[in-house]
Amino acid sequence: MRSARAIIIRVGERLLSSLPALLGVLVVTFVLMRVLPGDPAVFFASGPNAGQAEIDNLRQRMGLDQPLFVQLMHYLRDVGTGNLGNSLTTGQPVLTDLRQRLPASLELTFTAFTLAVIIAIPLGIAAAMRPNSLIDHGVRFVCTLGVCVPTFVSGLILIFVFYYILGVAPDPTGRLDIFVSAPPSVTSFMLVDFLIAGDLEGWMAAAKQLILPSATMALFVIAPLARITRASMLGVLSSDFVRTARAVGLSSVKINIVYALRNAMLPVLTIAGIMFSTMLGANVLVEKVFSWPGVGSYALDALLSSDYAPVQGFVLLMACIFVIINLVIDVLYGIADPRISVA
Amino acid sequence: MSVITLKHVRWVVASNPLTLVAASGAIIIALIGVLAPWITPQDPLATDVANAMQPPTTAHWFGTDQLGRDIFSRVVAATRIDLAIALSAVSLSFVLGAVIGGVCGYVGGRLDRVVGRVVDVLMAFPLFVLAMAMVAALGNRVENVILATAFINLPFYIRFARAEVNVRRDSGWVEAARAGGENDLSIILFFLLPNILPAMAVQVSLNLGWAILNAAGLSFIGLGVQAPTAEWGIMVAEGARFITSGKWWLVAFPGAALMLSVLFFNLLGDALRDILDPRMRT
Amino acid sequence: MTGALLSIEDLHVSFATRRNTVDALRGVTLAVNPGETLGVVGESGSGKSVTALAAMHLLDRAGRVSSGRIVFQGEDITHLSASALRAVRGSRMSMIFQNPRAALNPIRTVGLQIADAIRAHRRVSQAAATERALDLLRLVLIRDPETRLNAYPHELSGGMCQRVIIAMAIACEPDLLIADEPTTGLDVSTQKAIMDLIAGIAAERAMGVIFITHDLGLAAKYCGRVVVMKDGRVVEQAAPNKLFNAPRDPYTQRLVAASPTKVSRIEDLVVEEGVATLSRGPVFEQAAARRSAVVPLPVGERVRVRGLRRLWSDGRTSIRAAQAGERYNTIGASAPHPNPLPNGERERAEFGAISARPTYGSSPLLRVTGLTKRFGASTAVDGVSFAINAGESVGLVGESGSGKSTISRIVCRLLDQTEGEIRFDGTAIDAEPARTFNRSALRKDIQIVFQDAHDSLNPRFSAFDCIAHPLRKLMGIRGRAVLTERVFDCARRVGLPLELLDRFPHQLSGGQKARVGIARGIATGPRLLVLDEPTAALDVSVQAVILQLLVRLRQEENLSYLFVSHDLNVVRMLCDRTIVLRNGRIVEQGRSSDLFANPADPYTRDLLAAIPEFNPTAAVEAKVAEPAIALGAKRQPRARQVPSPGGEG
Amino acid sequence: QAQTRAETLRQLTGNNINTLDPSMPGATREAFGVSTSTYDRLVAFDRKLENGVWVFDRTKIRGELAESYQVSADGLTITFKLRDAKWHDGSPVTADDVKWSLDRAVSAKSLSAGQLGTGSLTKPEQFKVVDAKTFEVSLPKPDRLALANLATPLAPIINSKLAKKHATAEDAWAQEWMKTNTAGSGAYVIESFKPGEQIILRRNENWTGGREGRLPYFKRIIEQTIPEAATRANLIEKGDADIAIDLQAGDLPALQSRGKVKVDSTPQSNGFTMIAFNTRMPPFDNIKVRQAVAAALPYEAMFSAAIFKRGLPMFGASWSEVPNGTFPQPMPVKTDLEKAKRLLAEAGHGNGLKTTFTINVGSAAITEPMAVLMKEALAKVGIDMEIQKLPDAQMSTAVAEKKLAFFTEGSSAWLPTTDYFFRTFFSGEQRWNYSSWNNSTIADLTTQARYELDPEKYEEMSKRMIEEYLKELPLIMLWQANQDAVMTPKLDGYTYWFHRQVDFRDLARR
Ligand SMILES: Nc1ncnc2c1ncn2[C@@H]1O[C@H](COP(=O)(O)OP(=O)(O)OP(=O)(O)O)[C@@H](O)[C@H]1O
Ligand SMILES: Nc1ncnc2c1ncn2[C@@H]1O[C@H](COP(=O)(O)OP(=O)(O)OP(=O)(O)O)[C@@H](O)[C@H]1O
Ligand SMILES: [Mg+2]
Ligand SMILES: [Mg+2]
Repeated sequence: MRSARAIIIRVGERLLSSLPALLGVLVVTFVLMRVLPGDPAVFFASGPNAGQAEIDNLRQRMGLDQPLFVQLMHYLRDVGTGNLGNSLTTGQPVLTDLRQRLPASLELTFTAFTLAVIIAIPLGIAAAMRPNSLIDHGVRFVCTLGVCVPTFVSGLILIFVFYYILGVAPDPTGRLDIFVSAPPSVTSFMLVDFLIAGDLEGWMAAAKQLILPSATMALFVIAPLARITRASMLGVLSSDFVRTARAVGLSSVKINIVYALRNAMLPVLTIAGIMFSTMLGANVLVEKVFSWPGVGSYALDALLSSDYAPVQGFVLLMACIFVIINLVIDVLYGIADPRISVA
Repeated sequence: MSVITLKHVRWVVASNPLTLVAASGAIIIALIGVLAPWITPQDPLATDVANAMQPPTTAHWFGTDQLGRDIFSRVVAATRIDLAIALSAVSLSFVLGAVIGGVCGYVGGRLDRVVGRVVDVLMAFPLFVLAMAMVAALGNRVENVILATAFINLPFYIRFARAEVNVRRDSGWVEAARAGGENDLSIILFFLLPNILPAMAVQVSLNLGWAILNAAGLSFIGLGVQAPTAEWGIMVAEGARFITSGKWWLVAFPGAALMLSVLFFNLLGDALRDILDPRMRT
Repeated sequence: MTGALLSIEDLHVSFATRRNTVDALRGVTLAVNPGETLGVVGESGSGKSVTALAAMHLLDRAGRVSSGRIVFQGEDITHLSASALRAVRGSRMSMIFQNPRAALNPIRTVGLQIADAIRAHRRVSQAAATERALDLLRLVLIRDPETRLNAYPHELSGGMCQRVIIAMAIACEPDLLIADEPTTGLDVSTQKAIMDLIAGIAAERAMGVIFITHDLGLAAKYCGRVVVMKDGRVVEQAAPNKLFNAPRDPYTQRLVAASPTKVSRIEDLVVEEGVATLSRGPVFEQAAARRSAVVPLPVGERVRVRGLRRLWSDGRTSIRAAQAGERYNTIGASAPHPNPLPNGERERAEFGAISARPTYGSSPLLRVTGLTKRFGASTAVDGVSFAINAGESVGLVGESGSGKSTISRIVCRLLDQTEGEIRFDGTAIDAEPARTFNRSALRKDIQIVFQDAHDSLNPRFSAFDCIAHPLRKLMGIRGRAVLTERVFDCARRVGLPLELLDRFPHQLSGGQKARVGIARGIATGPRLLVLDEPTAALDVSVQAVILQLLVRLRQEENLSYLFVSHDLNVVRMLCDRTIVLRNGRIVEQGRSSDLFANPADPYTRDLLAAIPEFNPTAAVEAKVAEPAIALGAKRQPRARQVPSPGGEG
Repeated sequence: QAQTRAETLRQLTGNNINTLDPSMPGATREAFGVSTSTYDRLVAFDRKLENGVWVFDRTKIRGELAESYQVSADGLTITFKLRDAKWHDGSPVTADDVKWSLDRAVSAKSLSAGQLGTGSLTKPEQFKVVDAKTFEVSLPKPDRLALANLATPLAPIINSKLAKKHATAEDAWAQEWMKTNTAGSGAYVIESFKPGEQIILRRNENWTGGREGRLPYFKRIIEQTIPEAATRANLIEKGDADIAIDLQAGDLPALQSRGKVKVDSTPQSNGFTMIAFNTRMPPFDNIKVRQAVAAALPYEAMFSAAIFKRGLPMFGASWSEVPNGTFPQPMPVKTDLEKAKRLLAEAGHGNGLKTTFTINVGSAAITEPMAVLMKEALAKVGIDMEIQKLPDAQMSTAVAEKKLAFFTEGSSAWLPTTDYFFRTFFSGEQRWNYSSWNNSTIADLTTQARYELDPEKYEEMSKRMIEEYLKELPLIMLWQANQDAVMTPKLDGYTYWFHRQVDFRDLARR
């Protein structure tokens, strides 16, 4: 079997080879942010009666008075030493902000993703089992409906219906009901922390908060996931080895689950990985609508106020996650598919 | 794959009732888009503050908005601009992506590696944030919304075209074209690209809906098309603010228009896939 | 056929496709007795696989048994329930397929897959099943079975995969084994090993076998009785010796004739019916005539032909229908080669003349000196030198990967050589890099026909466009009328029915596509035509027609050929001289007749020996003489296996 | 839990609280709001009832950390007597702390220096410790805003011993530390602070700075950031939250009509929404063009469509002589298209002109409808107006750099005196001079009025400033929008403060 060492070497190689891309992301974001016509110093010096002196002072403190290239070099040096600068919007180091907010985003995305997978894969399989049947068309139609509504609309409608009218959902104001005390932070994932603390009531409260936003996000990815599943399953079901399995008389459960499904999941795995990182980067609007204290809404606020550091930090973070997810998928794929040579 | 007989199209349509719905829906939307100026009952821009926020009546089928403008007229008028945004954004990324990807896939080597790296960089970006930043940097005009939408789509098209061209690059008919006296450029433009067109057409159709949604998302953040242009995304984003006050018609009608068009484009993409490639249906 | 293990009675199977319904089987009747090995042969698309799959109830979702019966061990299994079927499949009747690698689950170890097959029918523990799987691997003679048990399919060679599949198929000791082209895609020696294995196991267990192939040699060697299929029907069945020595059905005759043997000549390959291929007369008759053409379209295609004909008669086709319609008659009337497929004494004489022709001219048309091509570190072609004279046909043979295609692409200026000199008609064409050779005046003088006819045609070009392309591009012909004239002319010369010109590649059969490729190759009137395995992807019968076409063209156009193939029989028949290539080096070259008669190099001798040869009489003799195969066969099944239909048993 | 809920106030806001130090450059208004409760200042404004709603009273200043204060007759010295107060850490508040705090305010690079400067508080030398409980501020001139400035959130009194512990060589005033920590004596103590999410405050049980020394009602305050206005409205209406002051004007009629909430509305008497011209940029350097635009604007329609008439119009007055010296006050501008056309023709733009009108993303809910109506109205007199919407940061940059020709903004003055308004908004090069209007008359008048102690002369000067403003019309005042505080019906004591934030100390639940 593949040795752990080979996997580690492969992981290392992949990480190394993604460094140029990360550097590219850094530089591009940096330049892009400077191209934005807004001047953060002006924006943030706009307290009552702030004058040119305040602006200049702020500009100097932010190093904005230096030539662009020098700024970039300083920035790269800072990033190299783990300093992502300070956010003017929150007044905190970006790294701290991101560290605090990333778990919220991850938890939300993860829940949404799990939800989507749980729904989409059985639907996709059902559709593939009877191609061109009513089920197939129905699945396709229903899934497609989900992609048609902008997330901010579906989010607001869900809030309106489930919170305001029906009153079954908790107030859409973040990760935890404000009157429920948060669990001692171990992993920063509410659901996990509550479990560790053994507080089931708290767990329920956190889970309830998650339902609406994650459903909003999930709606958007169910369709592509179901599609891929269906296509991949169809392909596998008509493949030679499934025919062989049939020819030797394996039971349909064995054929469909052990033979077809496992193979069909391989391409789904790849797509799902890409989808996860896209979701993480694209849940800006959902976070906004649900007041979710995640990195997306953080970046959005920063972007609109030309607050460079948080945006740069956010993009870098997303790029890193993108790399990591790809890597994880890669490794998973390598484990799931013996044809991929690990070395 | 290349010739689509009428009969085949009919078969596809018959085998999947949704296709017919999607096709006719898309045609109707396109027609509305083309005919918009002639079928709006009222000037979509004319305000009438005295009659603001009226629920649907016979005079205003879809009610009026905050400025007393006729929502029906605005929804109709918006069809054109939204189609224009979607079509031009997608065709821009399609054309650029196909050419860049095509050249890279064909030439390979260092160029391919460099472009591949750049595409990697782009893919690693949180794309919606990138679009926001672009519109913020360039100003929120229709052109820039289009540009941003096209840009964040570009890496996917490049990859797609690259991969498609790459698998065909060594095929016999490309060699045959060279033996027949074609040079590299004309092989890319007149042989390879036309061949990957059907596969990309499906992508295009699916992307049309996505482009509309993207524009709507930008509008929600305030970075969409500028006022007073009637555009579904803006109307939905503005209307969404009034859901709580019970002014449902502000969001419902433009929302429905947006949703239906995205739905039709998506279903149409599926249909195209069926028509263009009977074997591979995803 | 009472007491038959499996009997199929008047079976009709149809497929609902996107366009229409395809009748794949139109009344197949056959039976296999317990312990008997039944061979099924026939051209591609004749319904061999569909018959087997129907028996196993493994047809595609689109396929349907519309009438007929399938009786297995006395039980009608035509409409068996899914669960009952599962009990039959694997335990009483099993099947193995072509392309063994794809037939195994790529992400499951072979041991587990065999164990799965066992546990599907036997209530045994996983450990016991694994134990049994190991036994089976030993039985199918896999070396080092303990390790292989945990191997994934991709870690095994094709032959080993096929052995694993056989192990799975016989895991529950079925009474019938259906083998659908189990050796296609495997090399010659593996092919023999696998076939011997199947035969041995069948003999040992008195298992009935249906063996599907289109290699008559194999069928003759391993089968007690052979069924010939065509167009979804069984046209003839008999013991192999009888069948191949005295075929009754015209199709069988043609099949037998088209299979090259060590001694056959091109003109021997095809019998009468081939003549009808050529386009002549009015459109409708022509389409009707196609039904009996040498290259029969698969059933599905035929329906399309009808559709097209309707289009034609509607006058709706884009190919200038009216214009073309007229032309048919004139062509028919004034065609320079009204009967281009040779079948008379005249041709035979001419062929003789060709092979007897001495070396032409003093300065060769093409001279290649010290040609070397490296891909990175590996050397694909290593210092190859040869020459081709005007009008001469030179064969290039060698095993797969020996550099044949590389040489032909370099000669054609589609690829740059690393070293070496290439002179064409005295001009050093190696000076012009391949990338810009399209501008060279000599471009139109060197043309190529590719190995895979389908792959070599632009899917978006109609046959007409494919042929017209070099004319437009290299000859600068722009005028519609002139172009059409020239394209029609080319099509006519390769015997391509003109109404097919409007079709796109996917609407053409393999043979037709090959002709389009050749028509394109000769369109510019080249002096040297490189043919890179032009018949590799084709049926024997189609191959025969194409080979004859090549002979005729060469004669008419005074073409020089560089003919690449790994089928030595073909090269022997077609080429004046032969070059034997191995690992990019020439091991031997010389006049074909001499080389094949007295191969000097041991490698050439090996190549010649490995030819999967078909010699009806010899085959039957060999089979009879063959001793019982290993595996400690205790019974003497062979004697029973041949139902001795008055043969020379 | 029910118990705590009853004693907890939950406020919702759309914005971030980004610092605990109100003087930090970039501090948000919400941060000022929080700091009012965590820090005490020497003095505080009083409040009064106006139309049933409490409103701050600029004219009455009472002691906060000071027990009493004394202004010398010449107006040059202010002496403060400190209360017996304790810092949050329990140590006593001394005059040394006050000096350190005010020294910090005028010396450190922060927002405070600029603000206090408007009250002639500029140098540490002005601050003197008399004894442990007595403190003196001296002024170069009798500035009418000196005391008032000490009542703003930018003059917090800081526990200097605690702060100095966190000062460093580069950061002598502990600015870094104070962003996320407090060193105050205010009514509330920070329990937890998550910037951009929420802040939780706990009542300081030792606090004595309130009116009549009373403790605030609420034991706990939660201020949460909820970006979606609709969600904020939902929460209040459902009773899940207690108060929000930044809902959309458009939602209010519906909210009020359903009757589940109480709405306290007050015009922002120290603020205004206006349309600014860049008086140095063509075509608006021409007074006639500005007047033409003023005559073309659809005031009524804008007022009702943009803010649903929730505010005090600053247009449509009919006086010809300035009636009084308050500013802003309704101006005699009205829609008169004929006049507009005539003026345009006189200005040489008879065949129309093109211009771009800029609004920002953050205020688009209000300004976009306004802009659309303006576009339509201006088109009628031949002005082709394009609407440009900029992200807030870009807008402020462009405004500060004076690159915008024609735009809308809202602003407010903390210390609303007429001279302060004119000084801030109509002079110099600072960004608040939206129309880049420099007028020597105004410059003279503001310098004089600042130190003018005679109310009548001051009133006279104010009228002259307003006259000058009306003549040149550098910008068009539109209205003072309402501050609509939406709260659960049981909530009492809400006060409109000059900094436009909720002061938690005022509130109680019935
Ligand atoms: N799934 C299918 N759908 C439609 N037509 C089919 C399908 N499978 C087979 N056919 C048609 O049935 C006919 C018989 O096919 P079959 O595969 O049995 O041929 P074959 O004799 O096995 O050929 P080969 O030697 O190439 O394997 C062909 O015309 C083929 O086109
Ligand atoms: N583009 C290429 N890059 C690297 N190696 C190549 C390339 N083309 C061919 N080769 C290698 O060169 C050798 C000769 O290949 P070539 O295709 O000429 O063989 P061939 O004799 O035509 O084989 P076949 O009978 O399978 O067609 C092979 O080892 C092949 O792997
Ligand atoms: Mg077959
Ligand atoms: Mg080859």
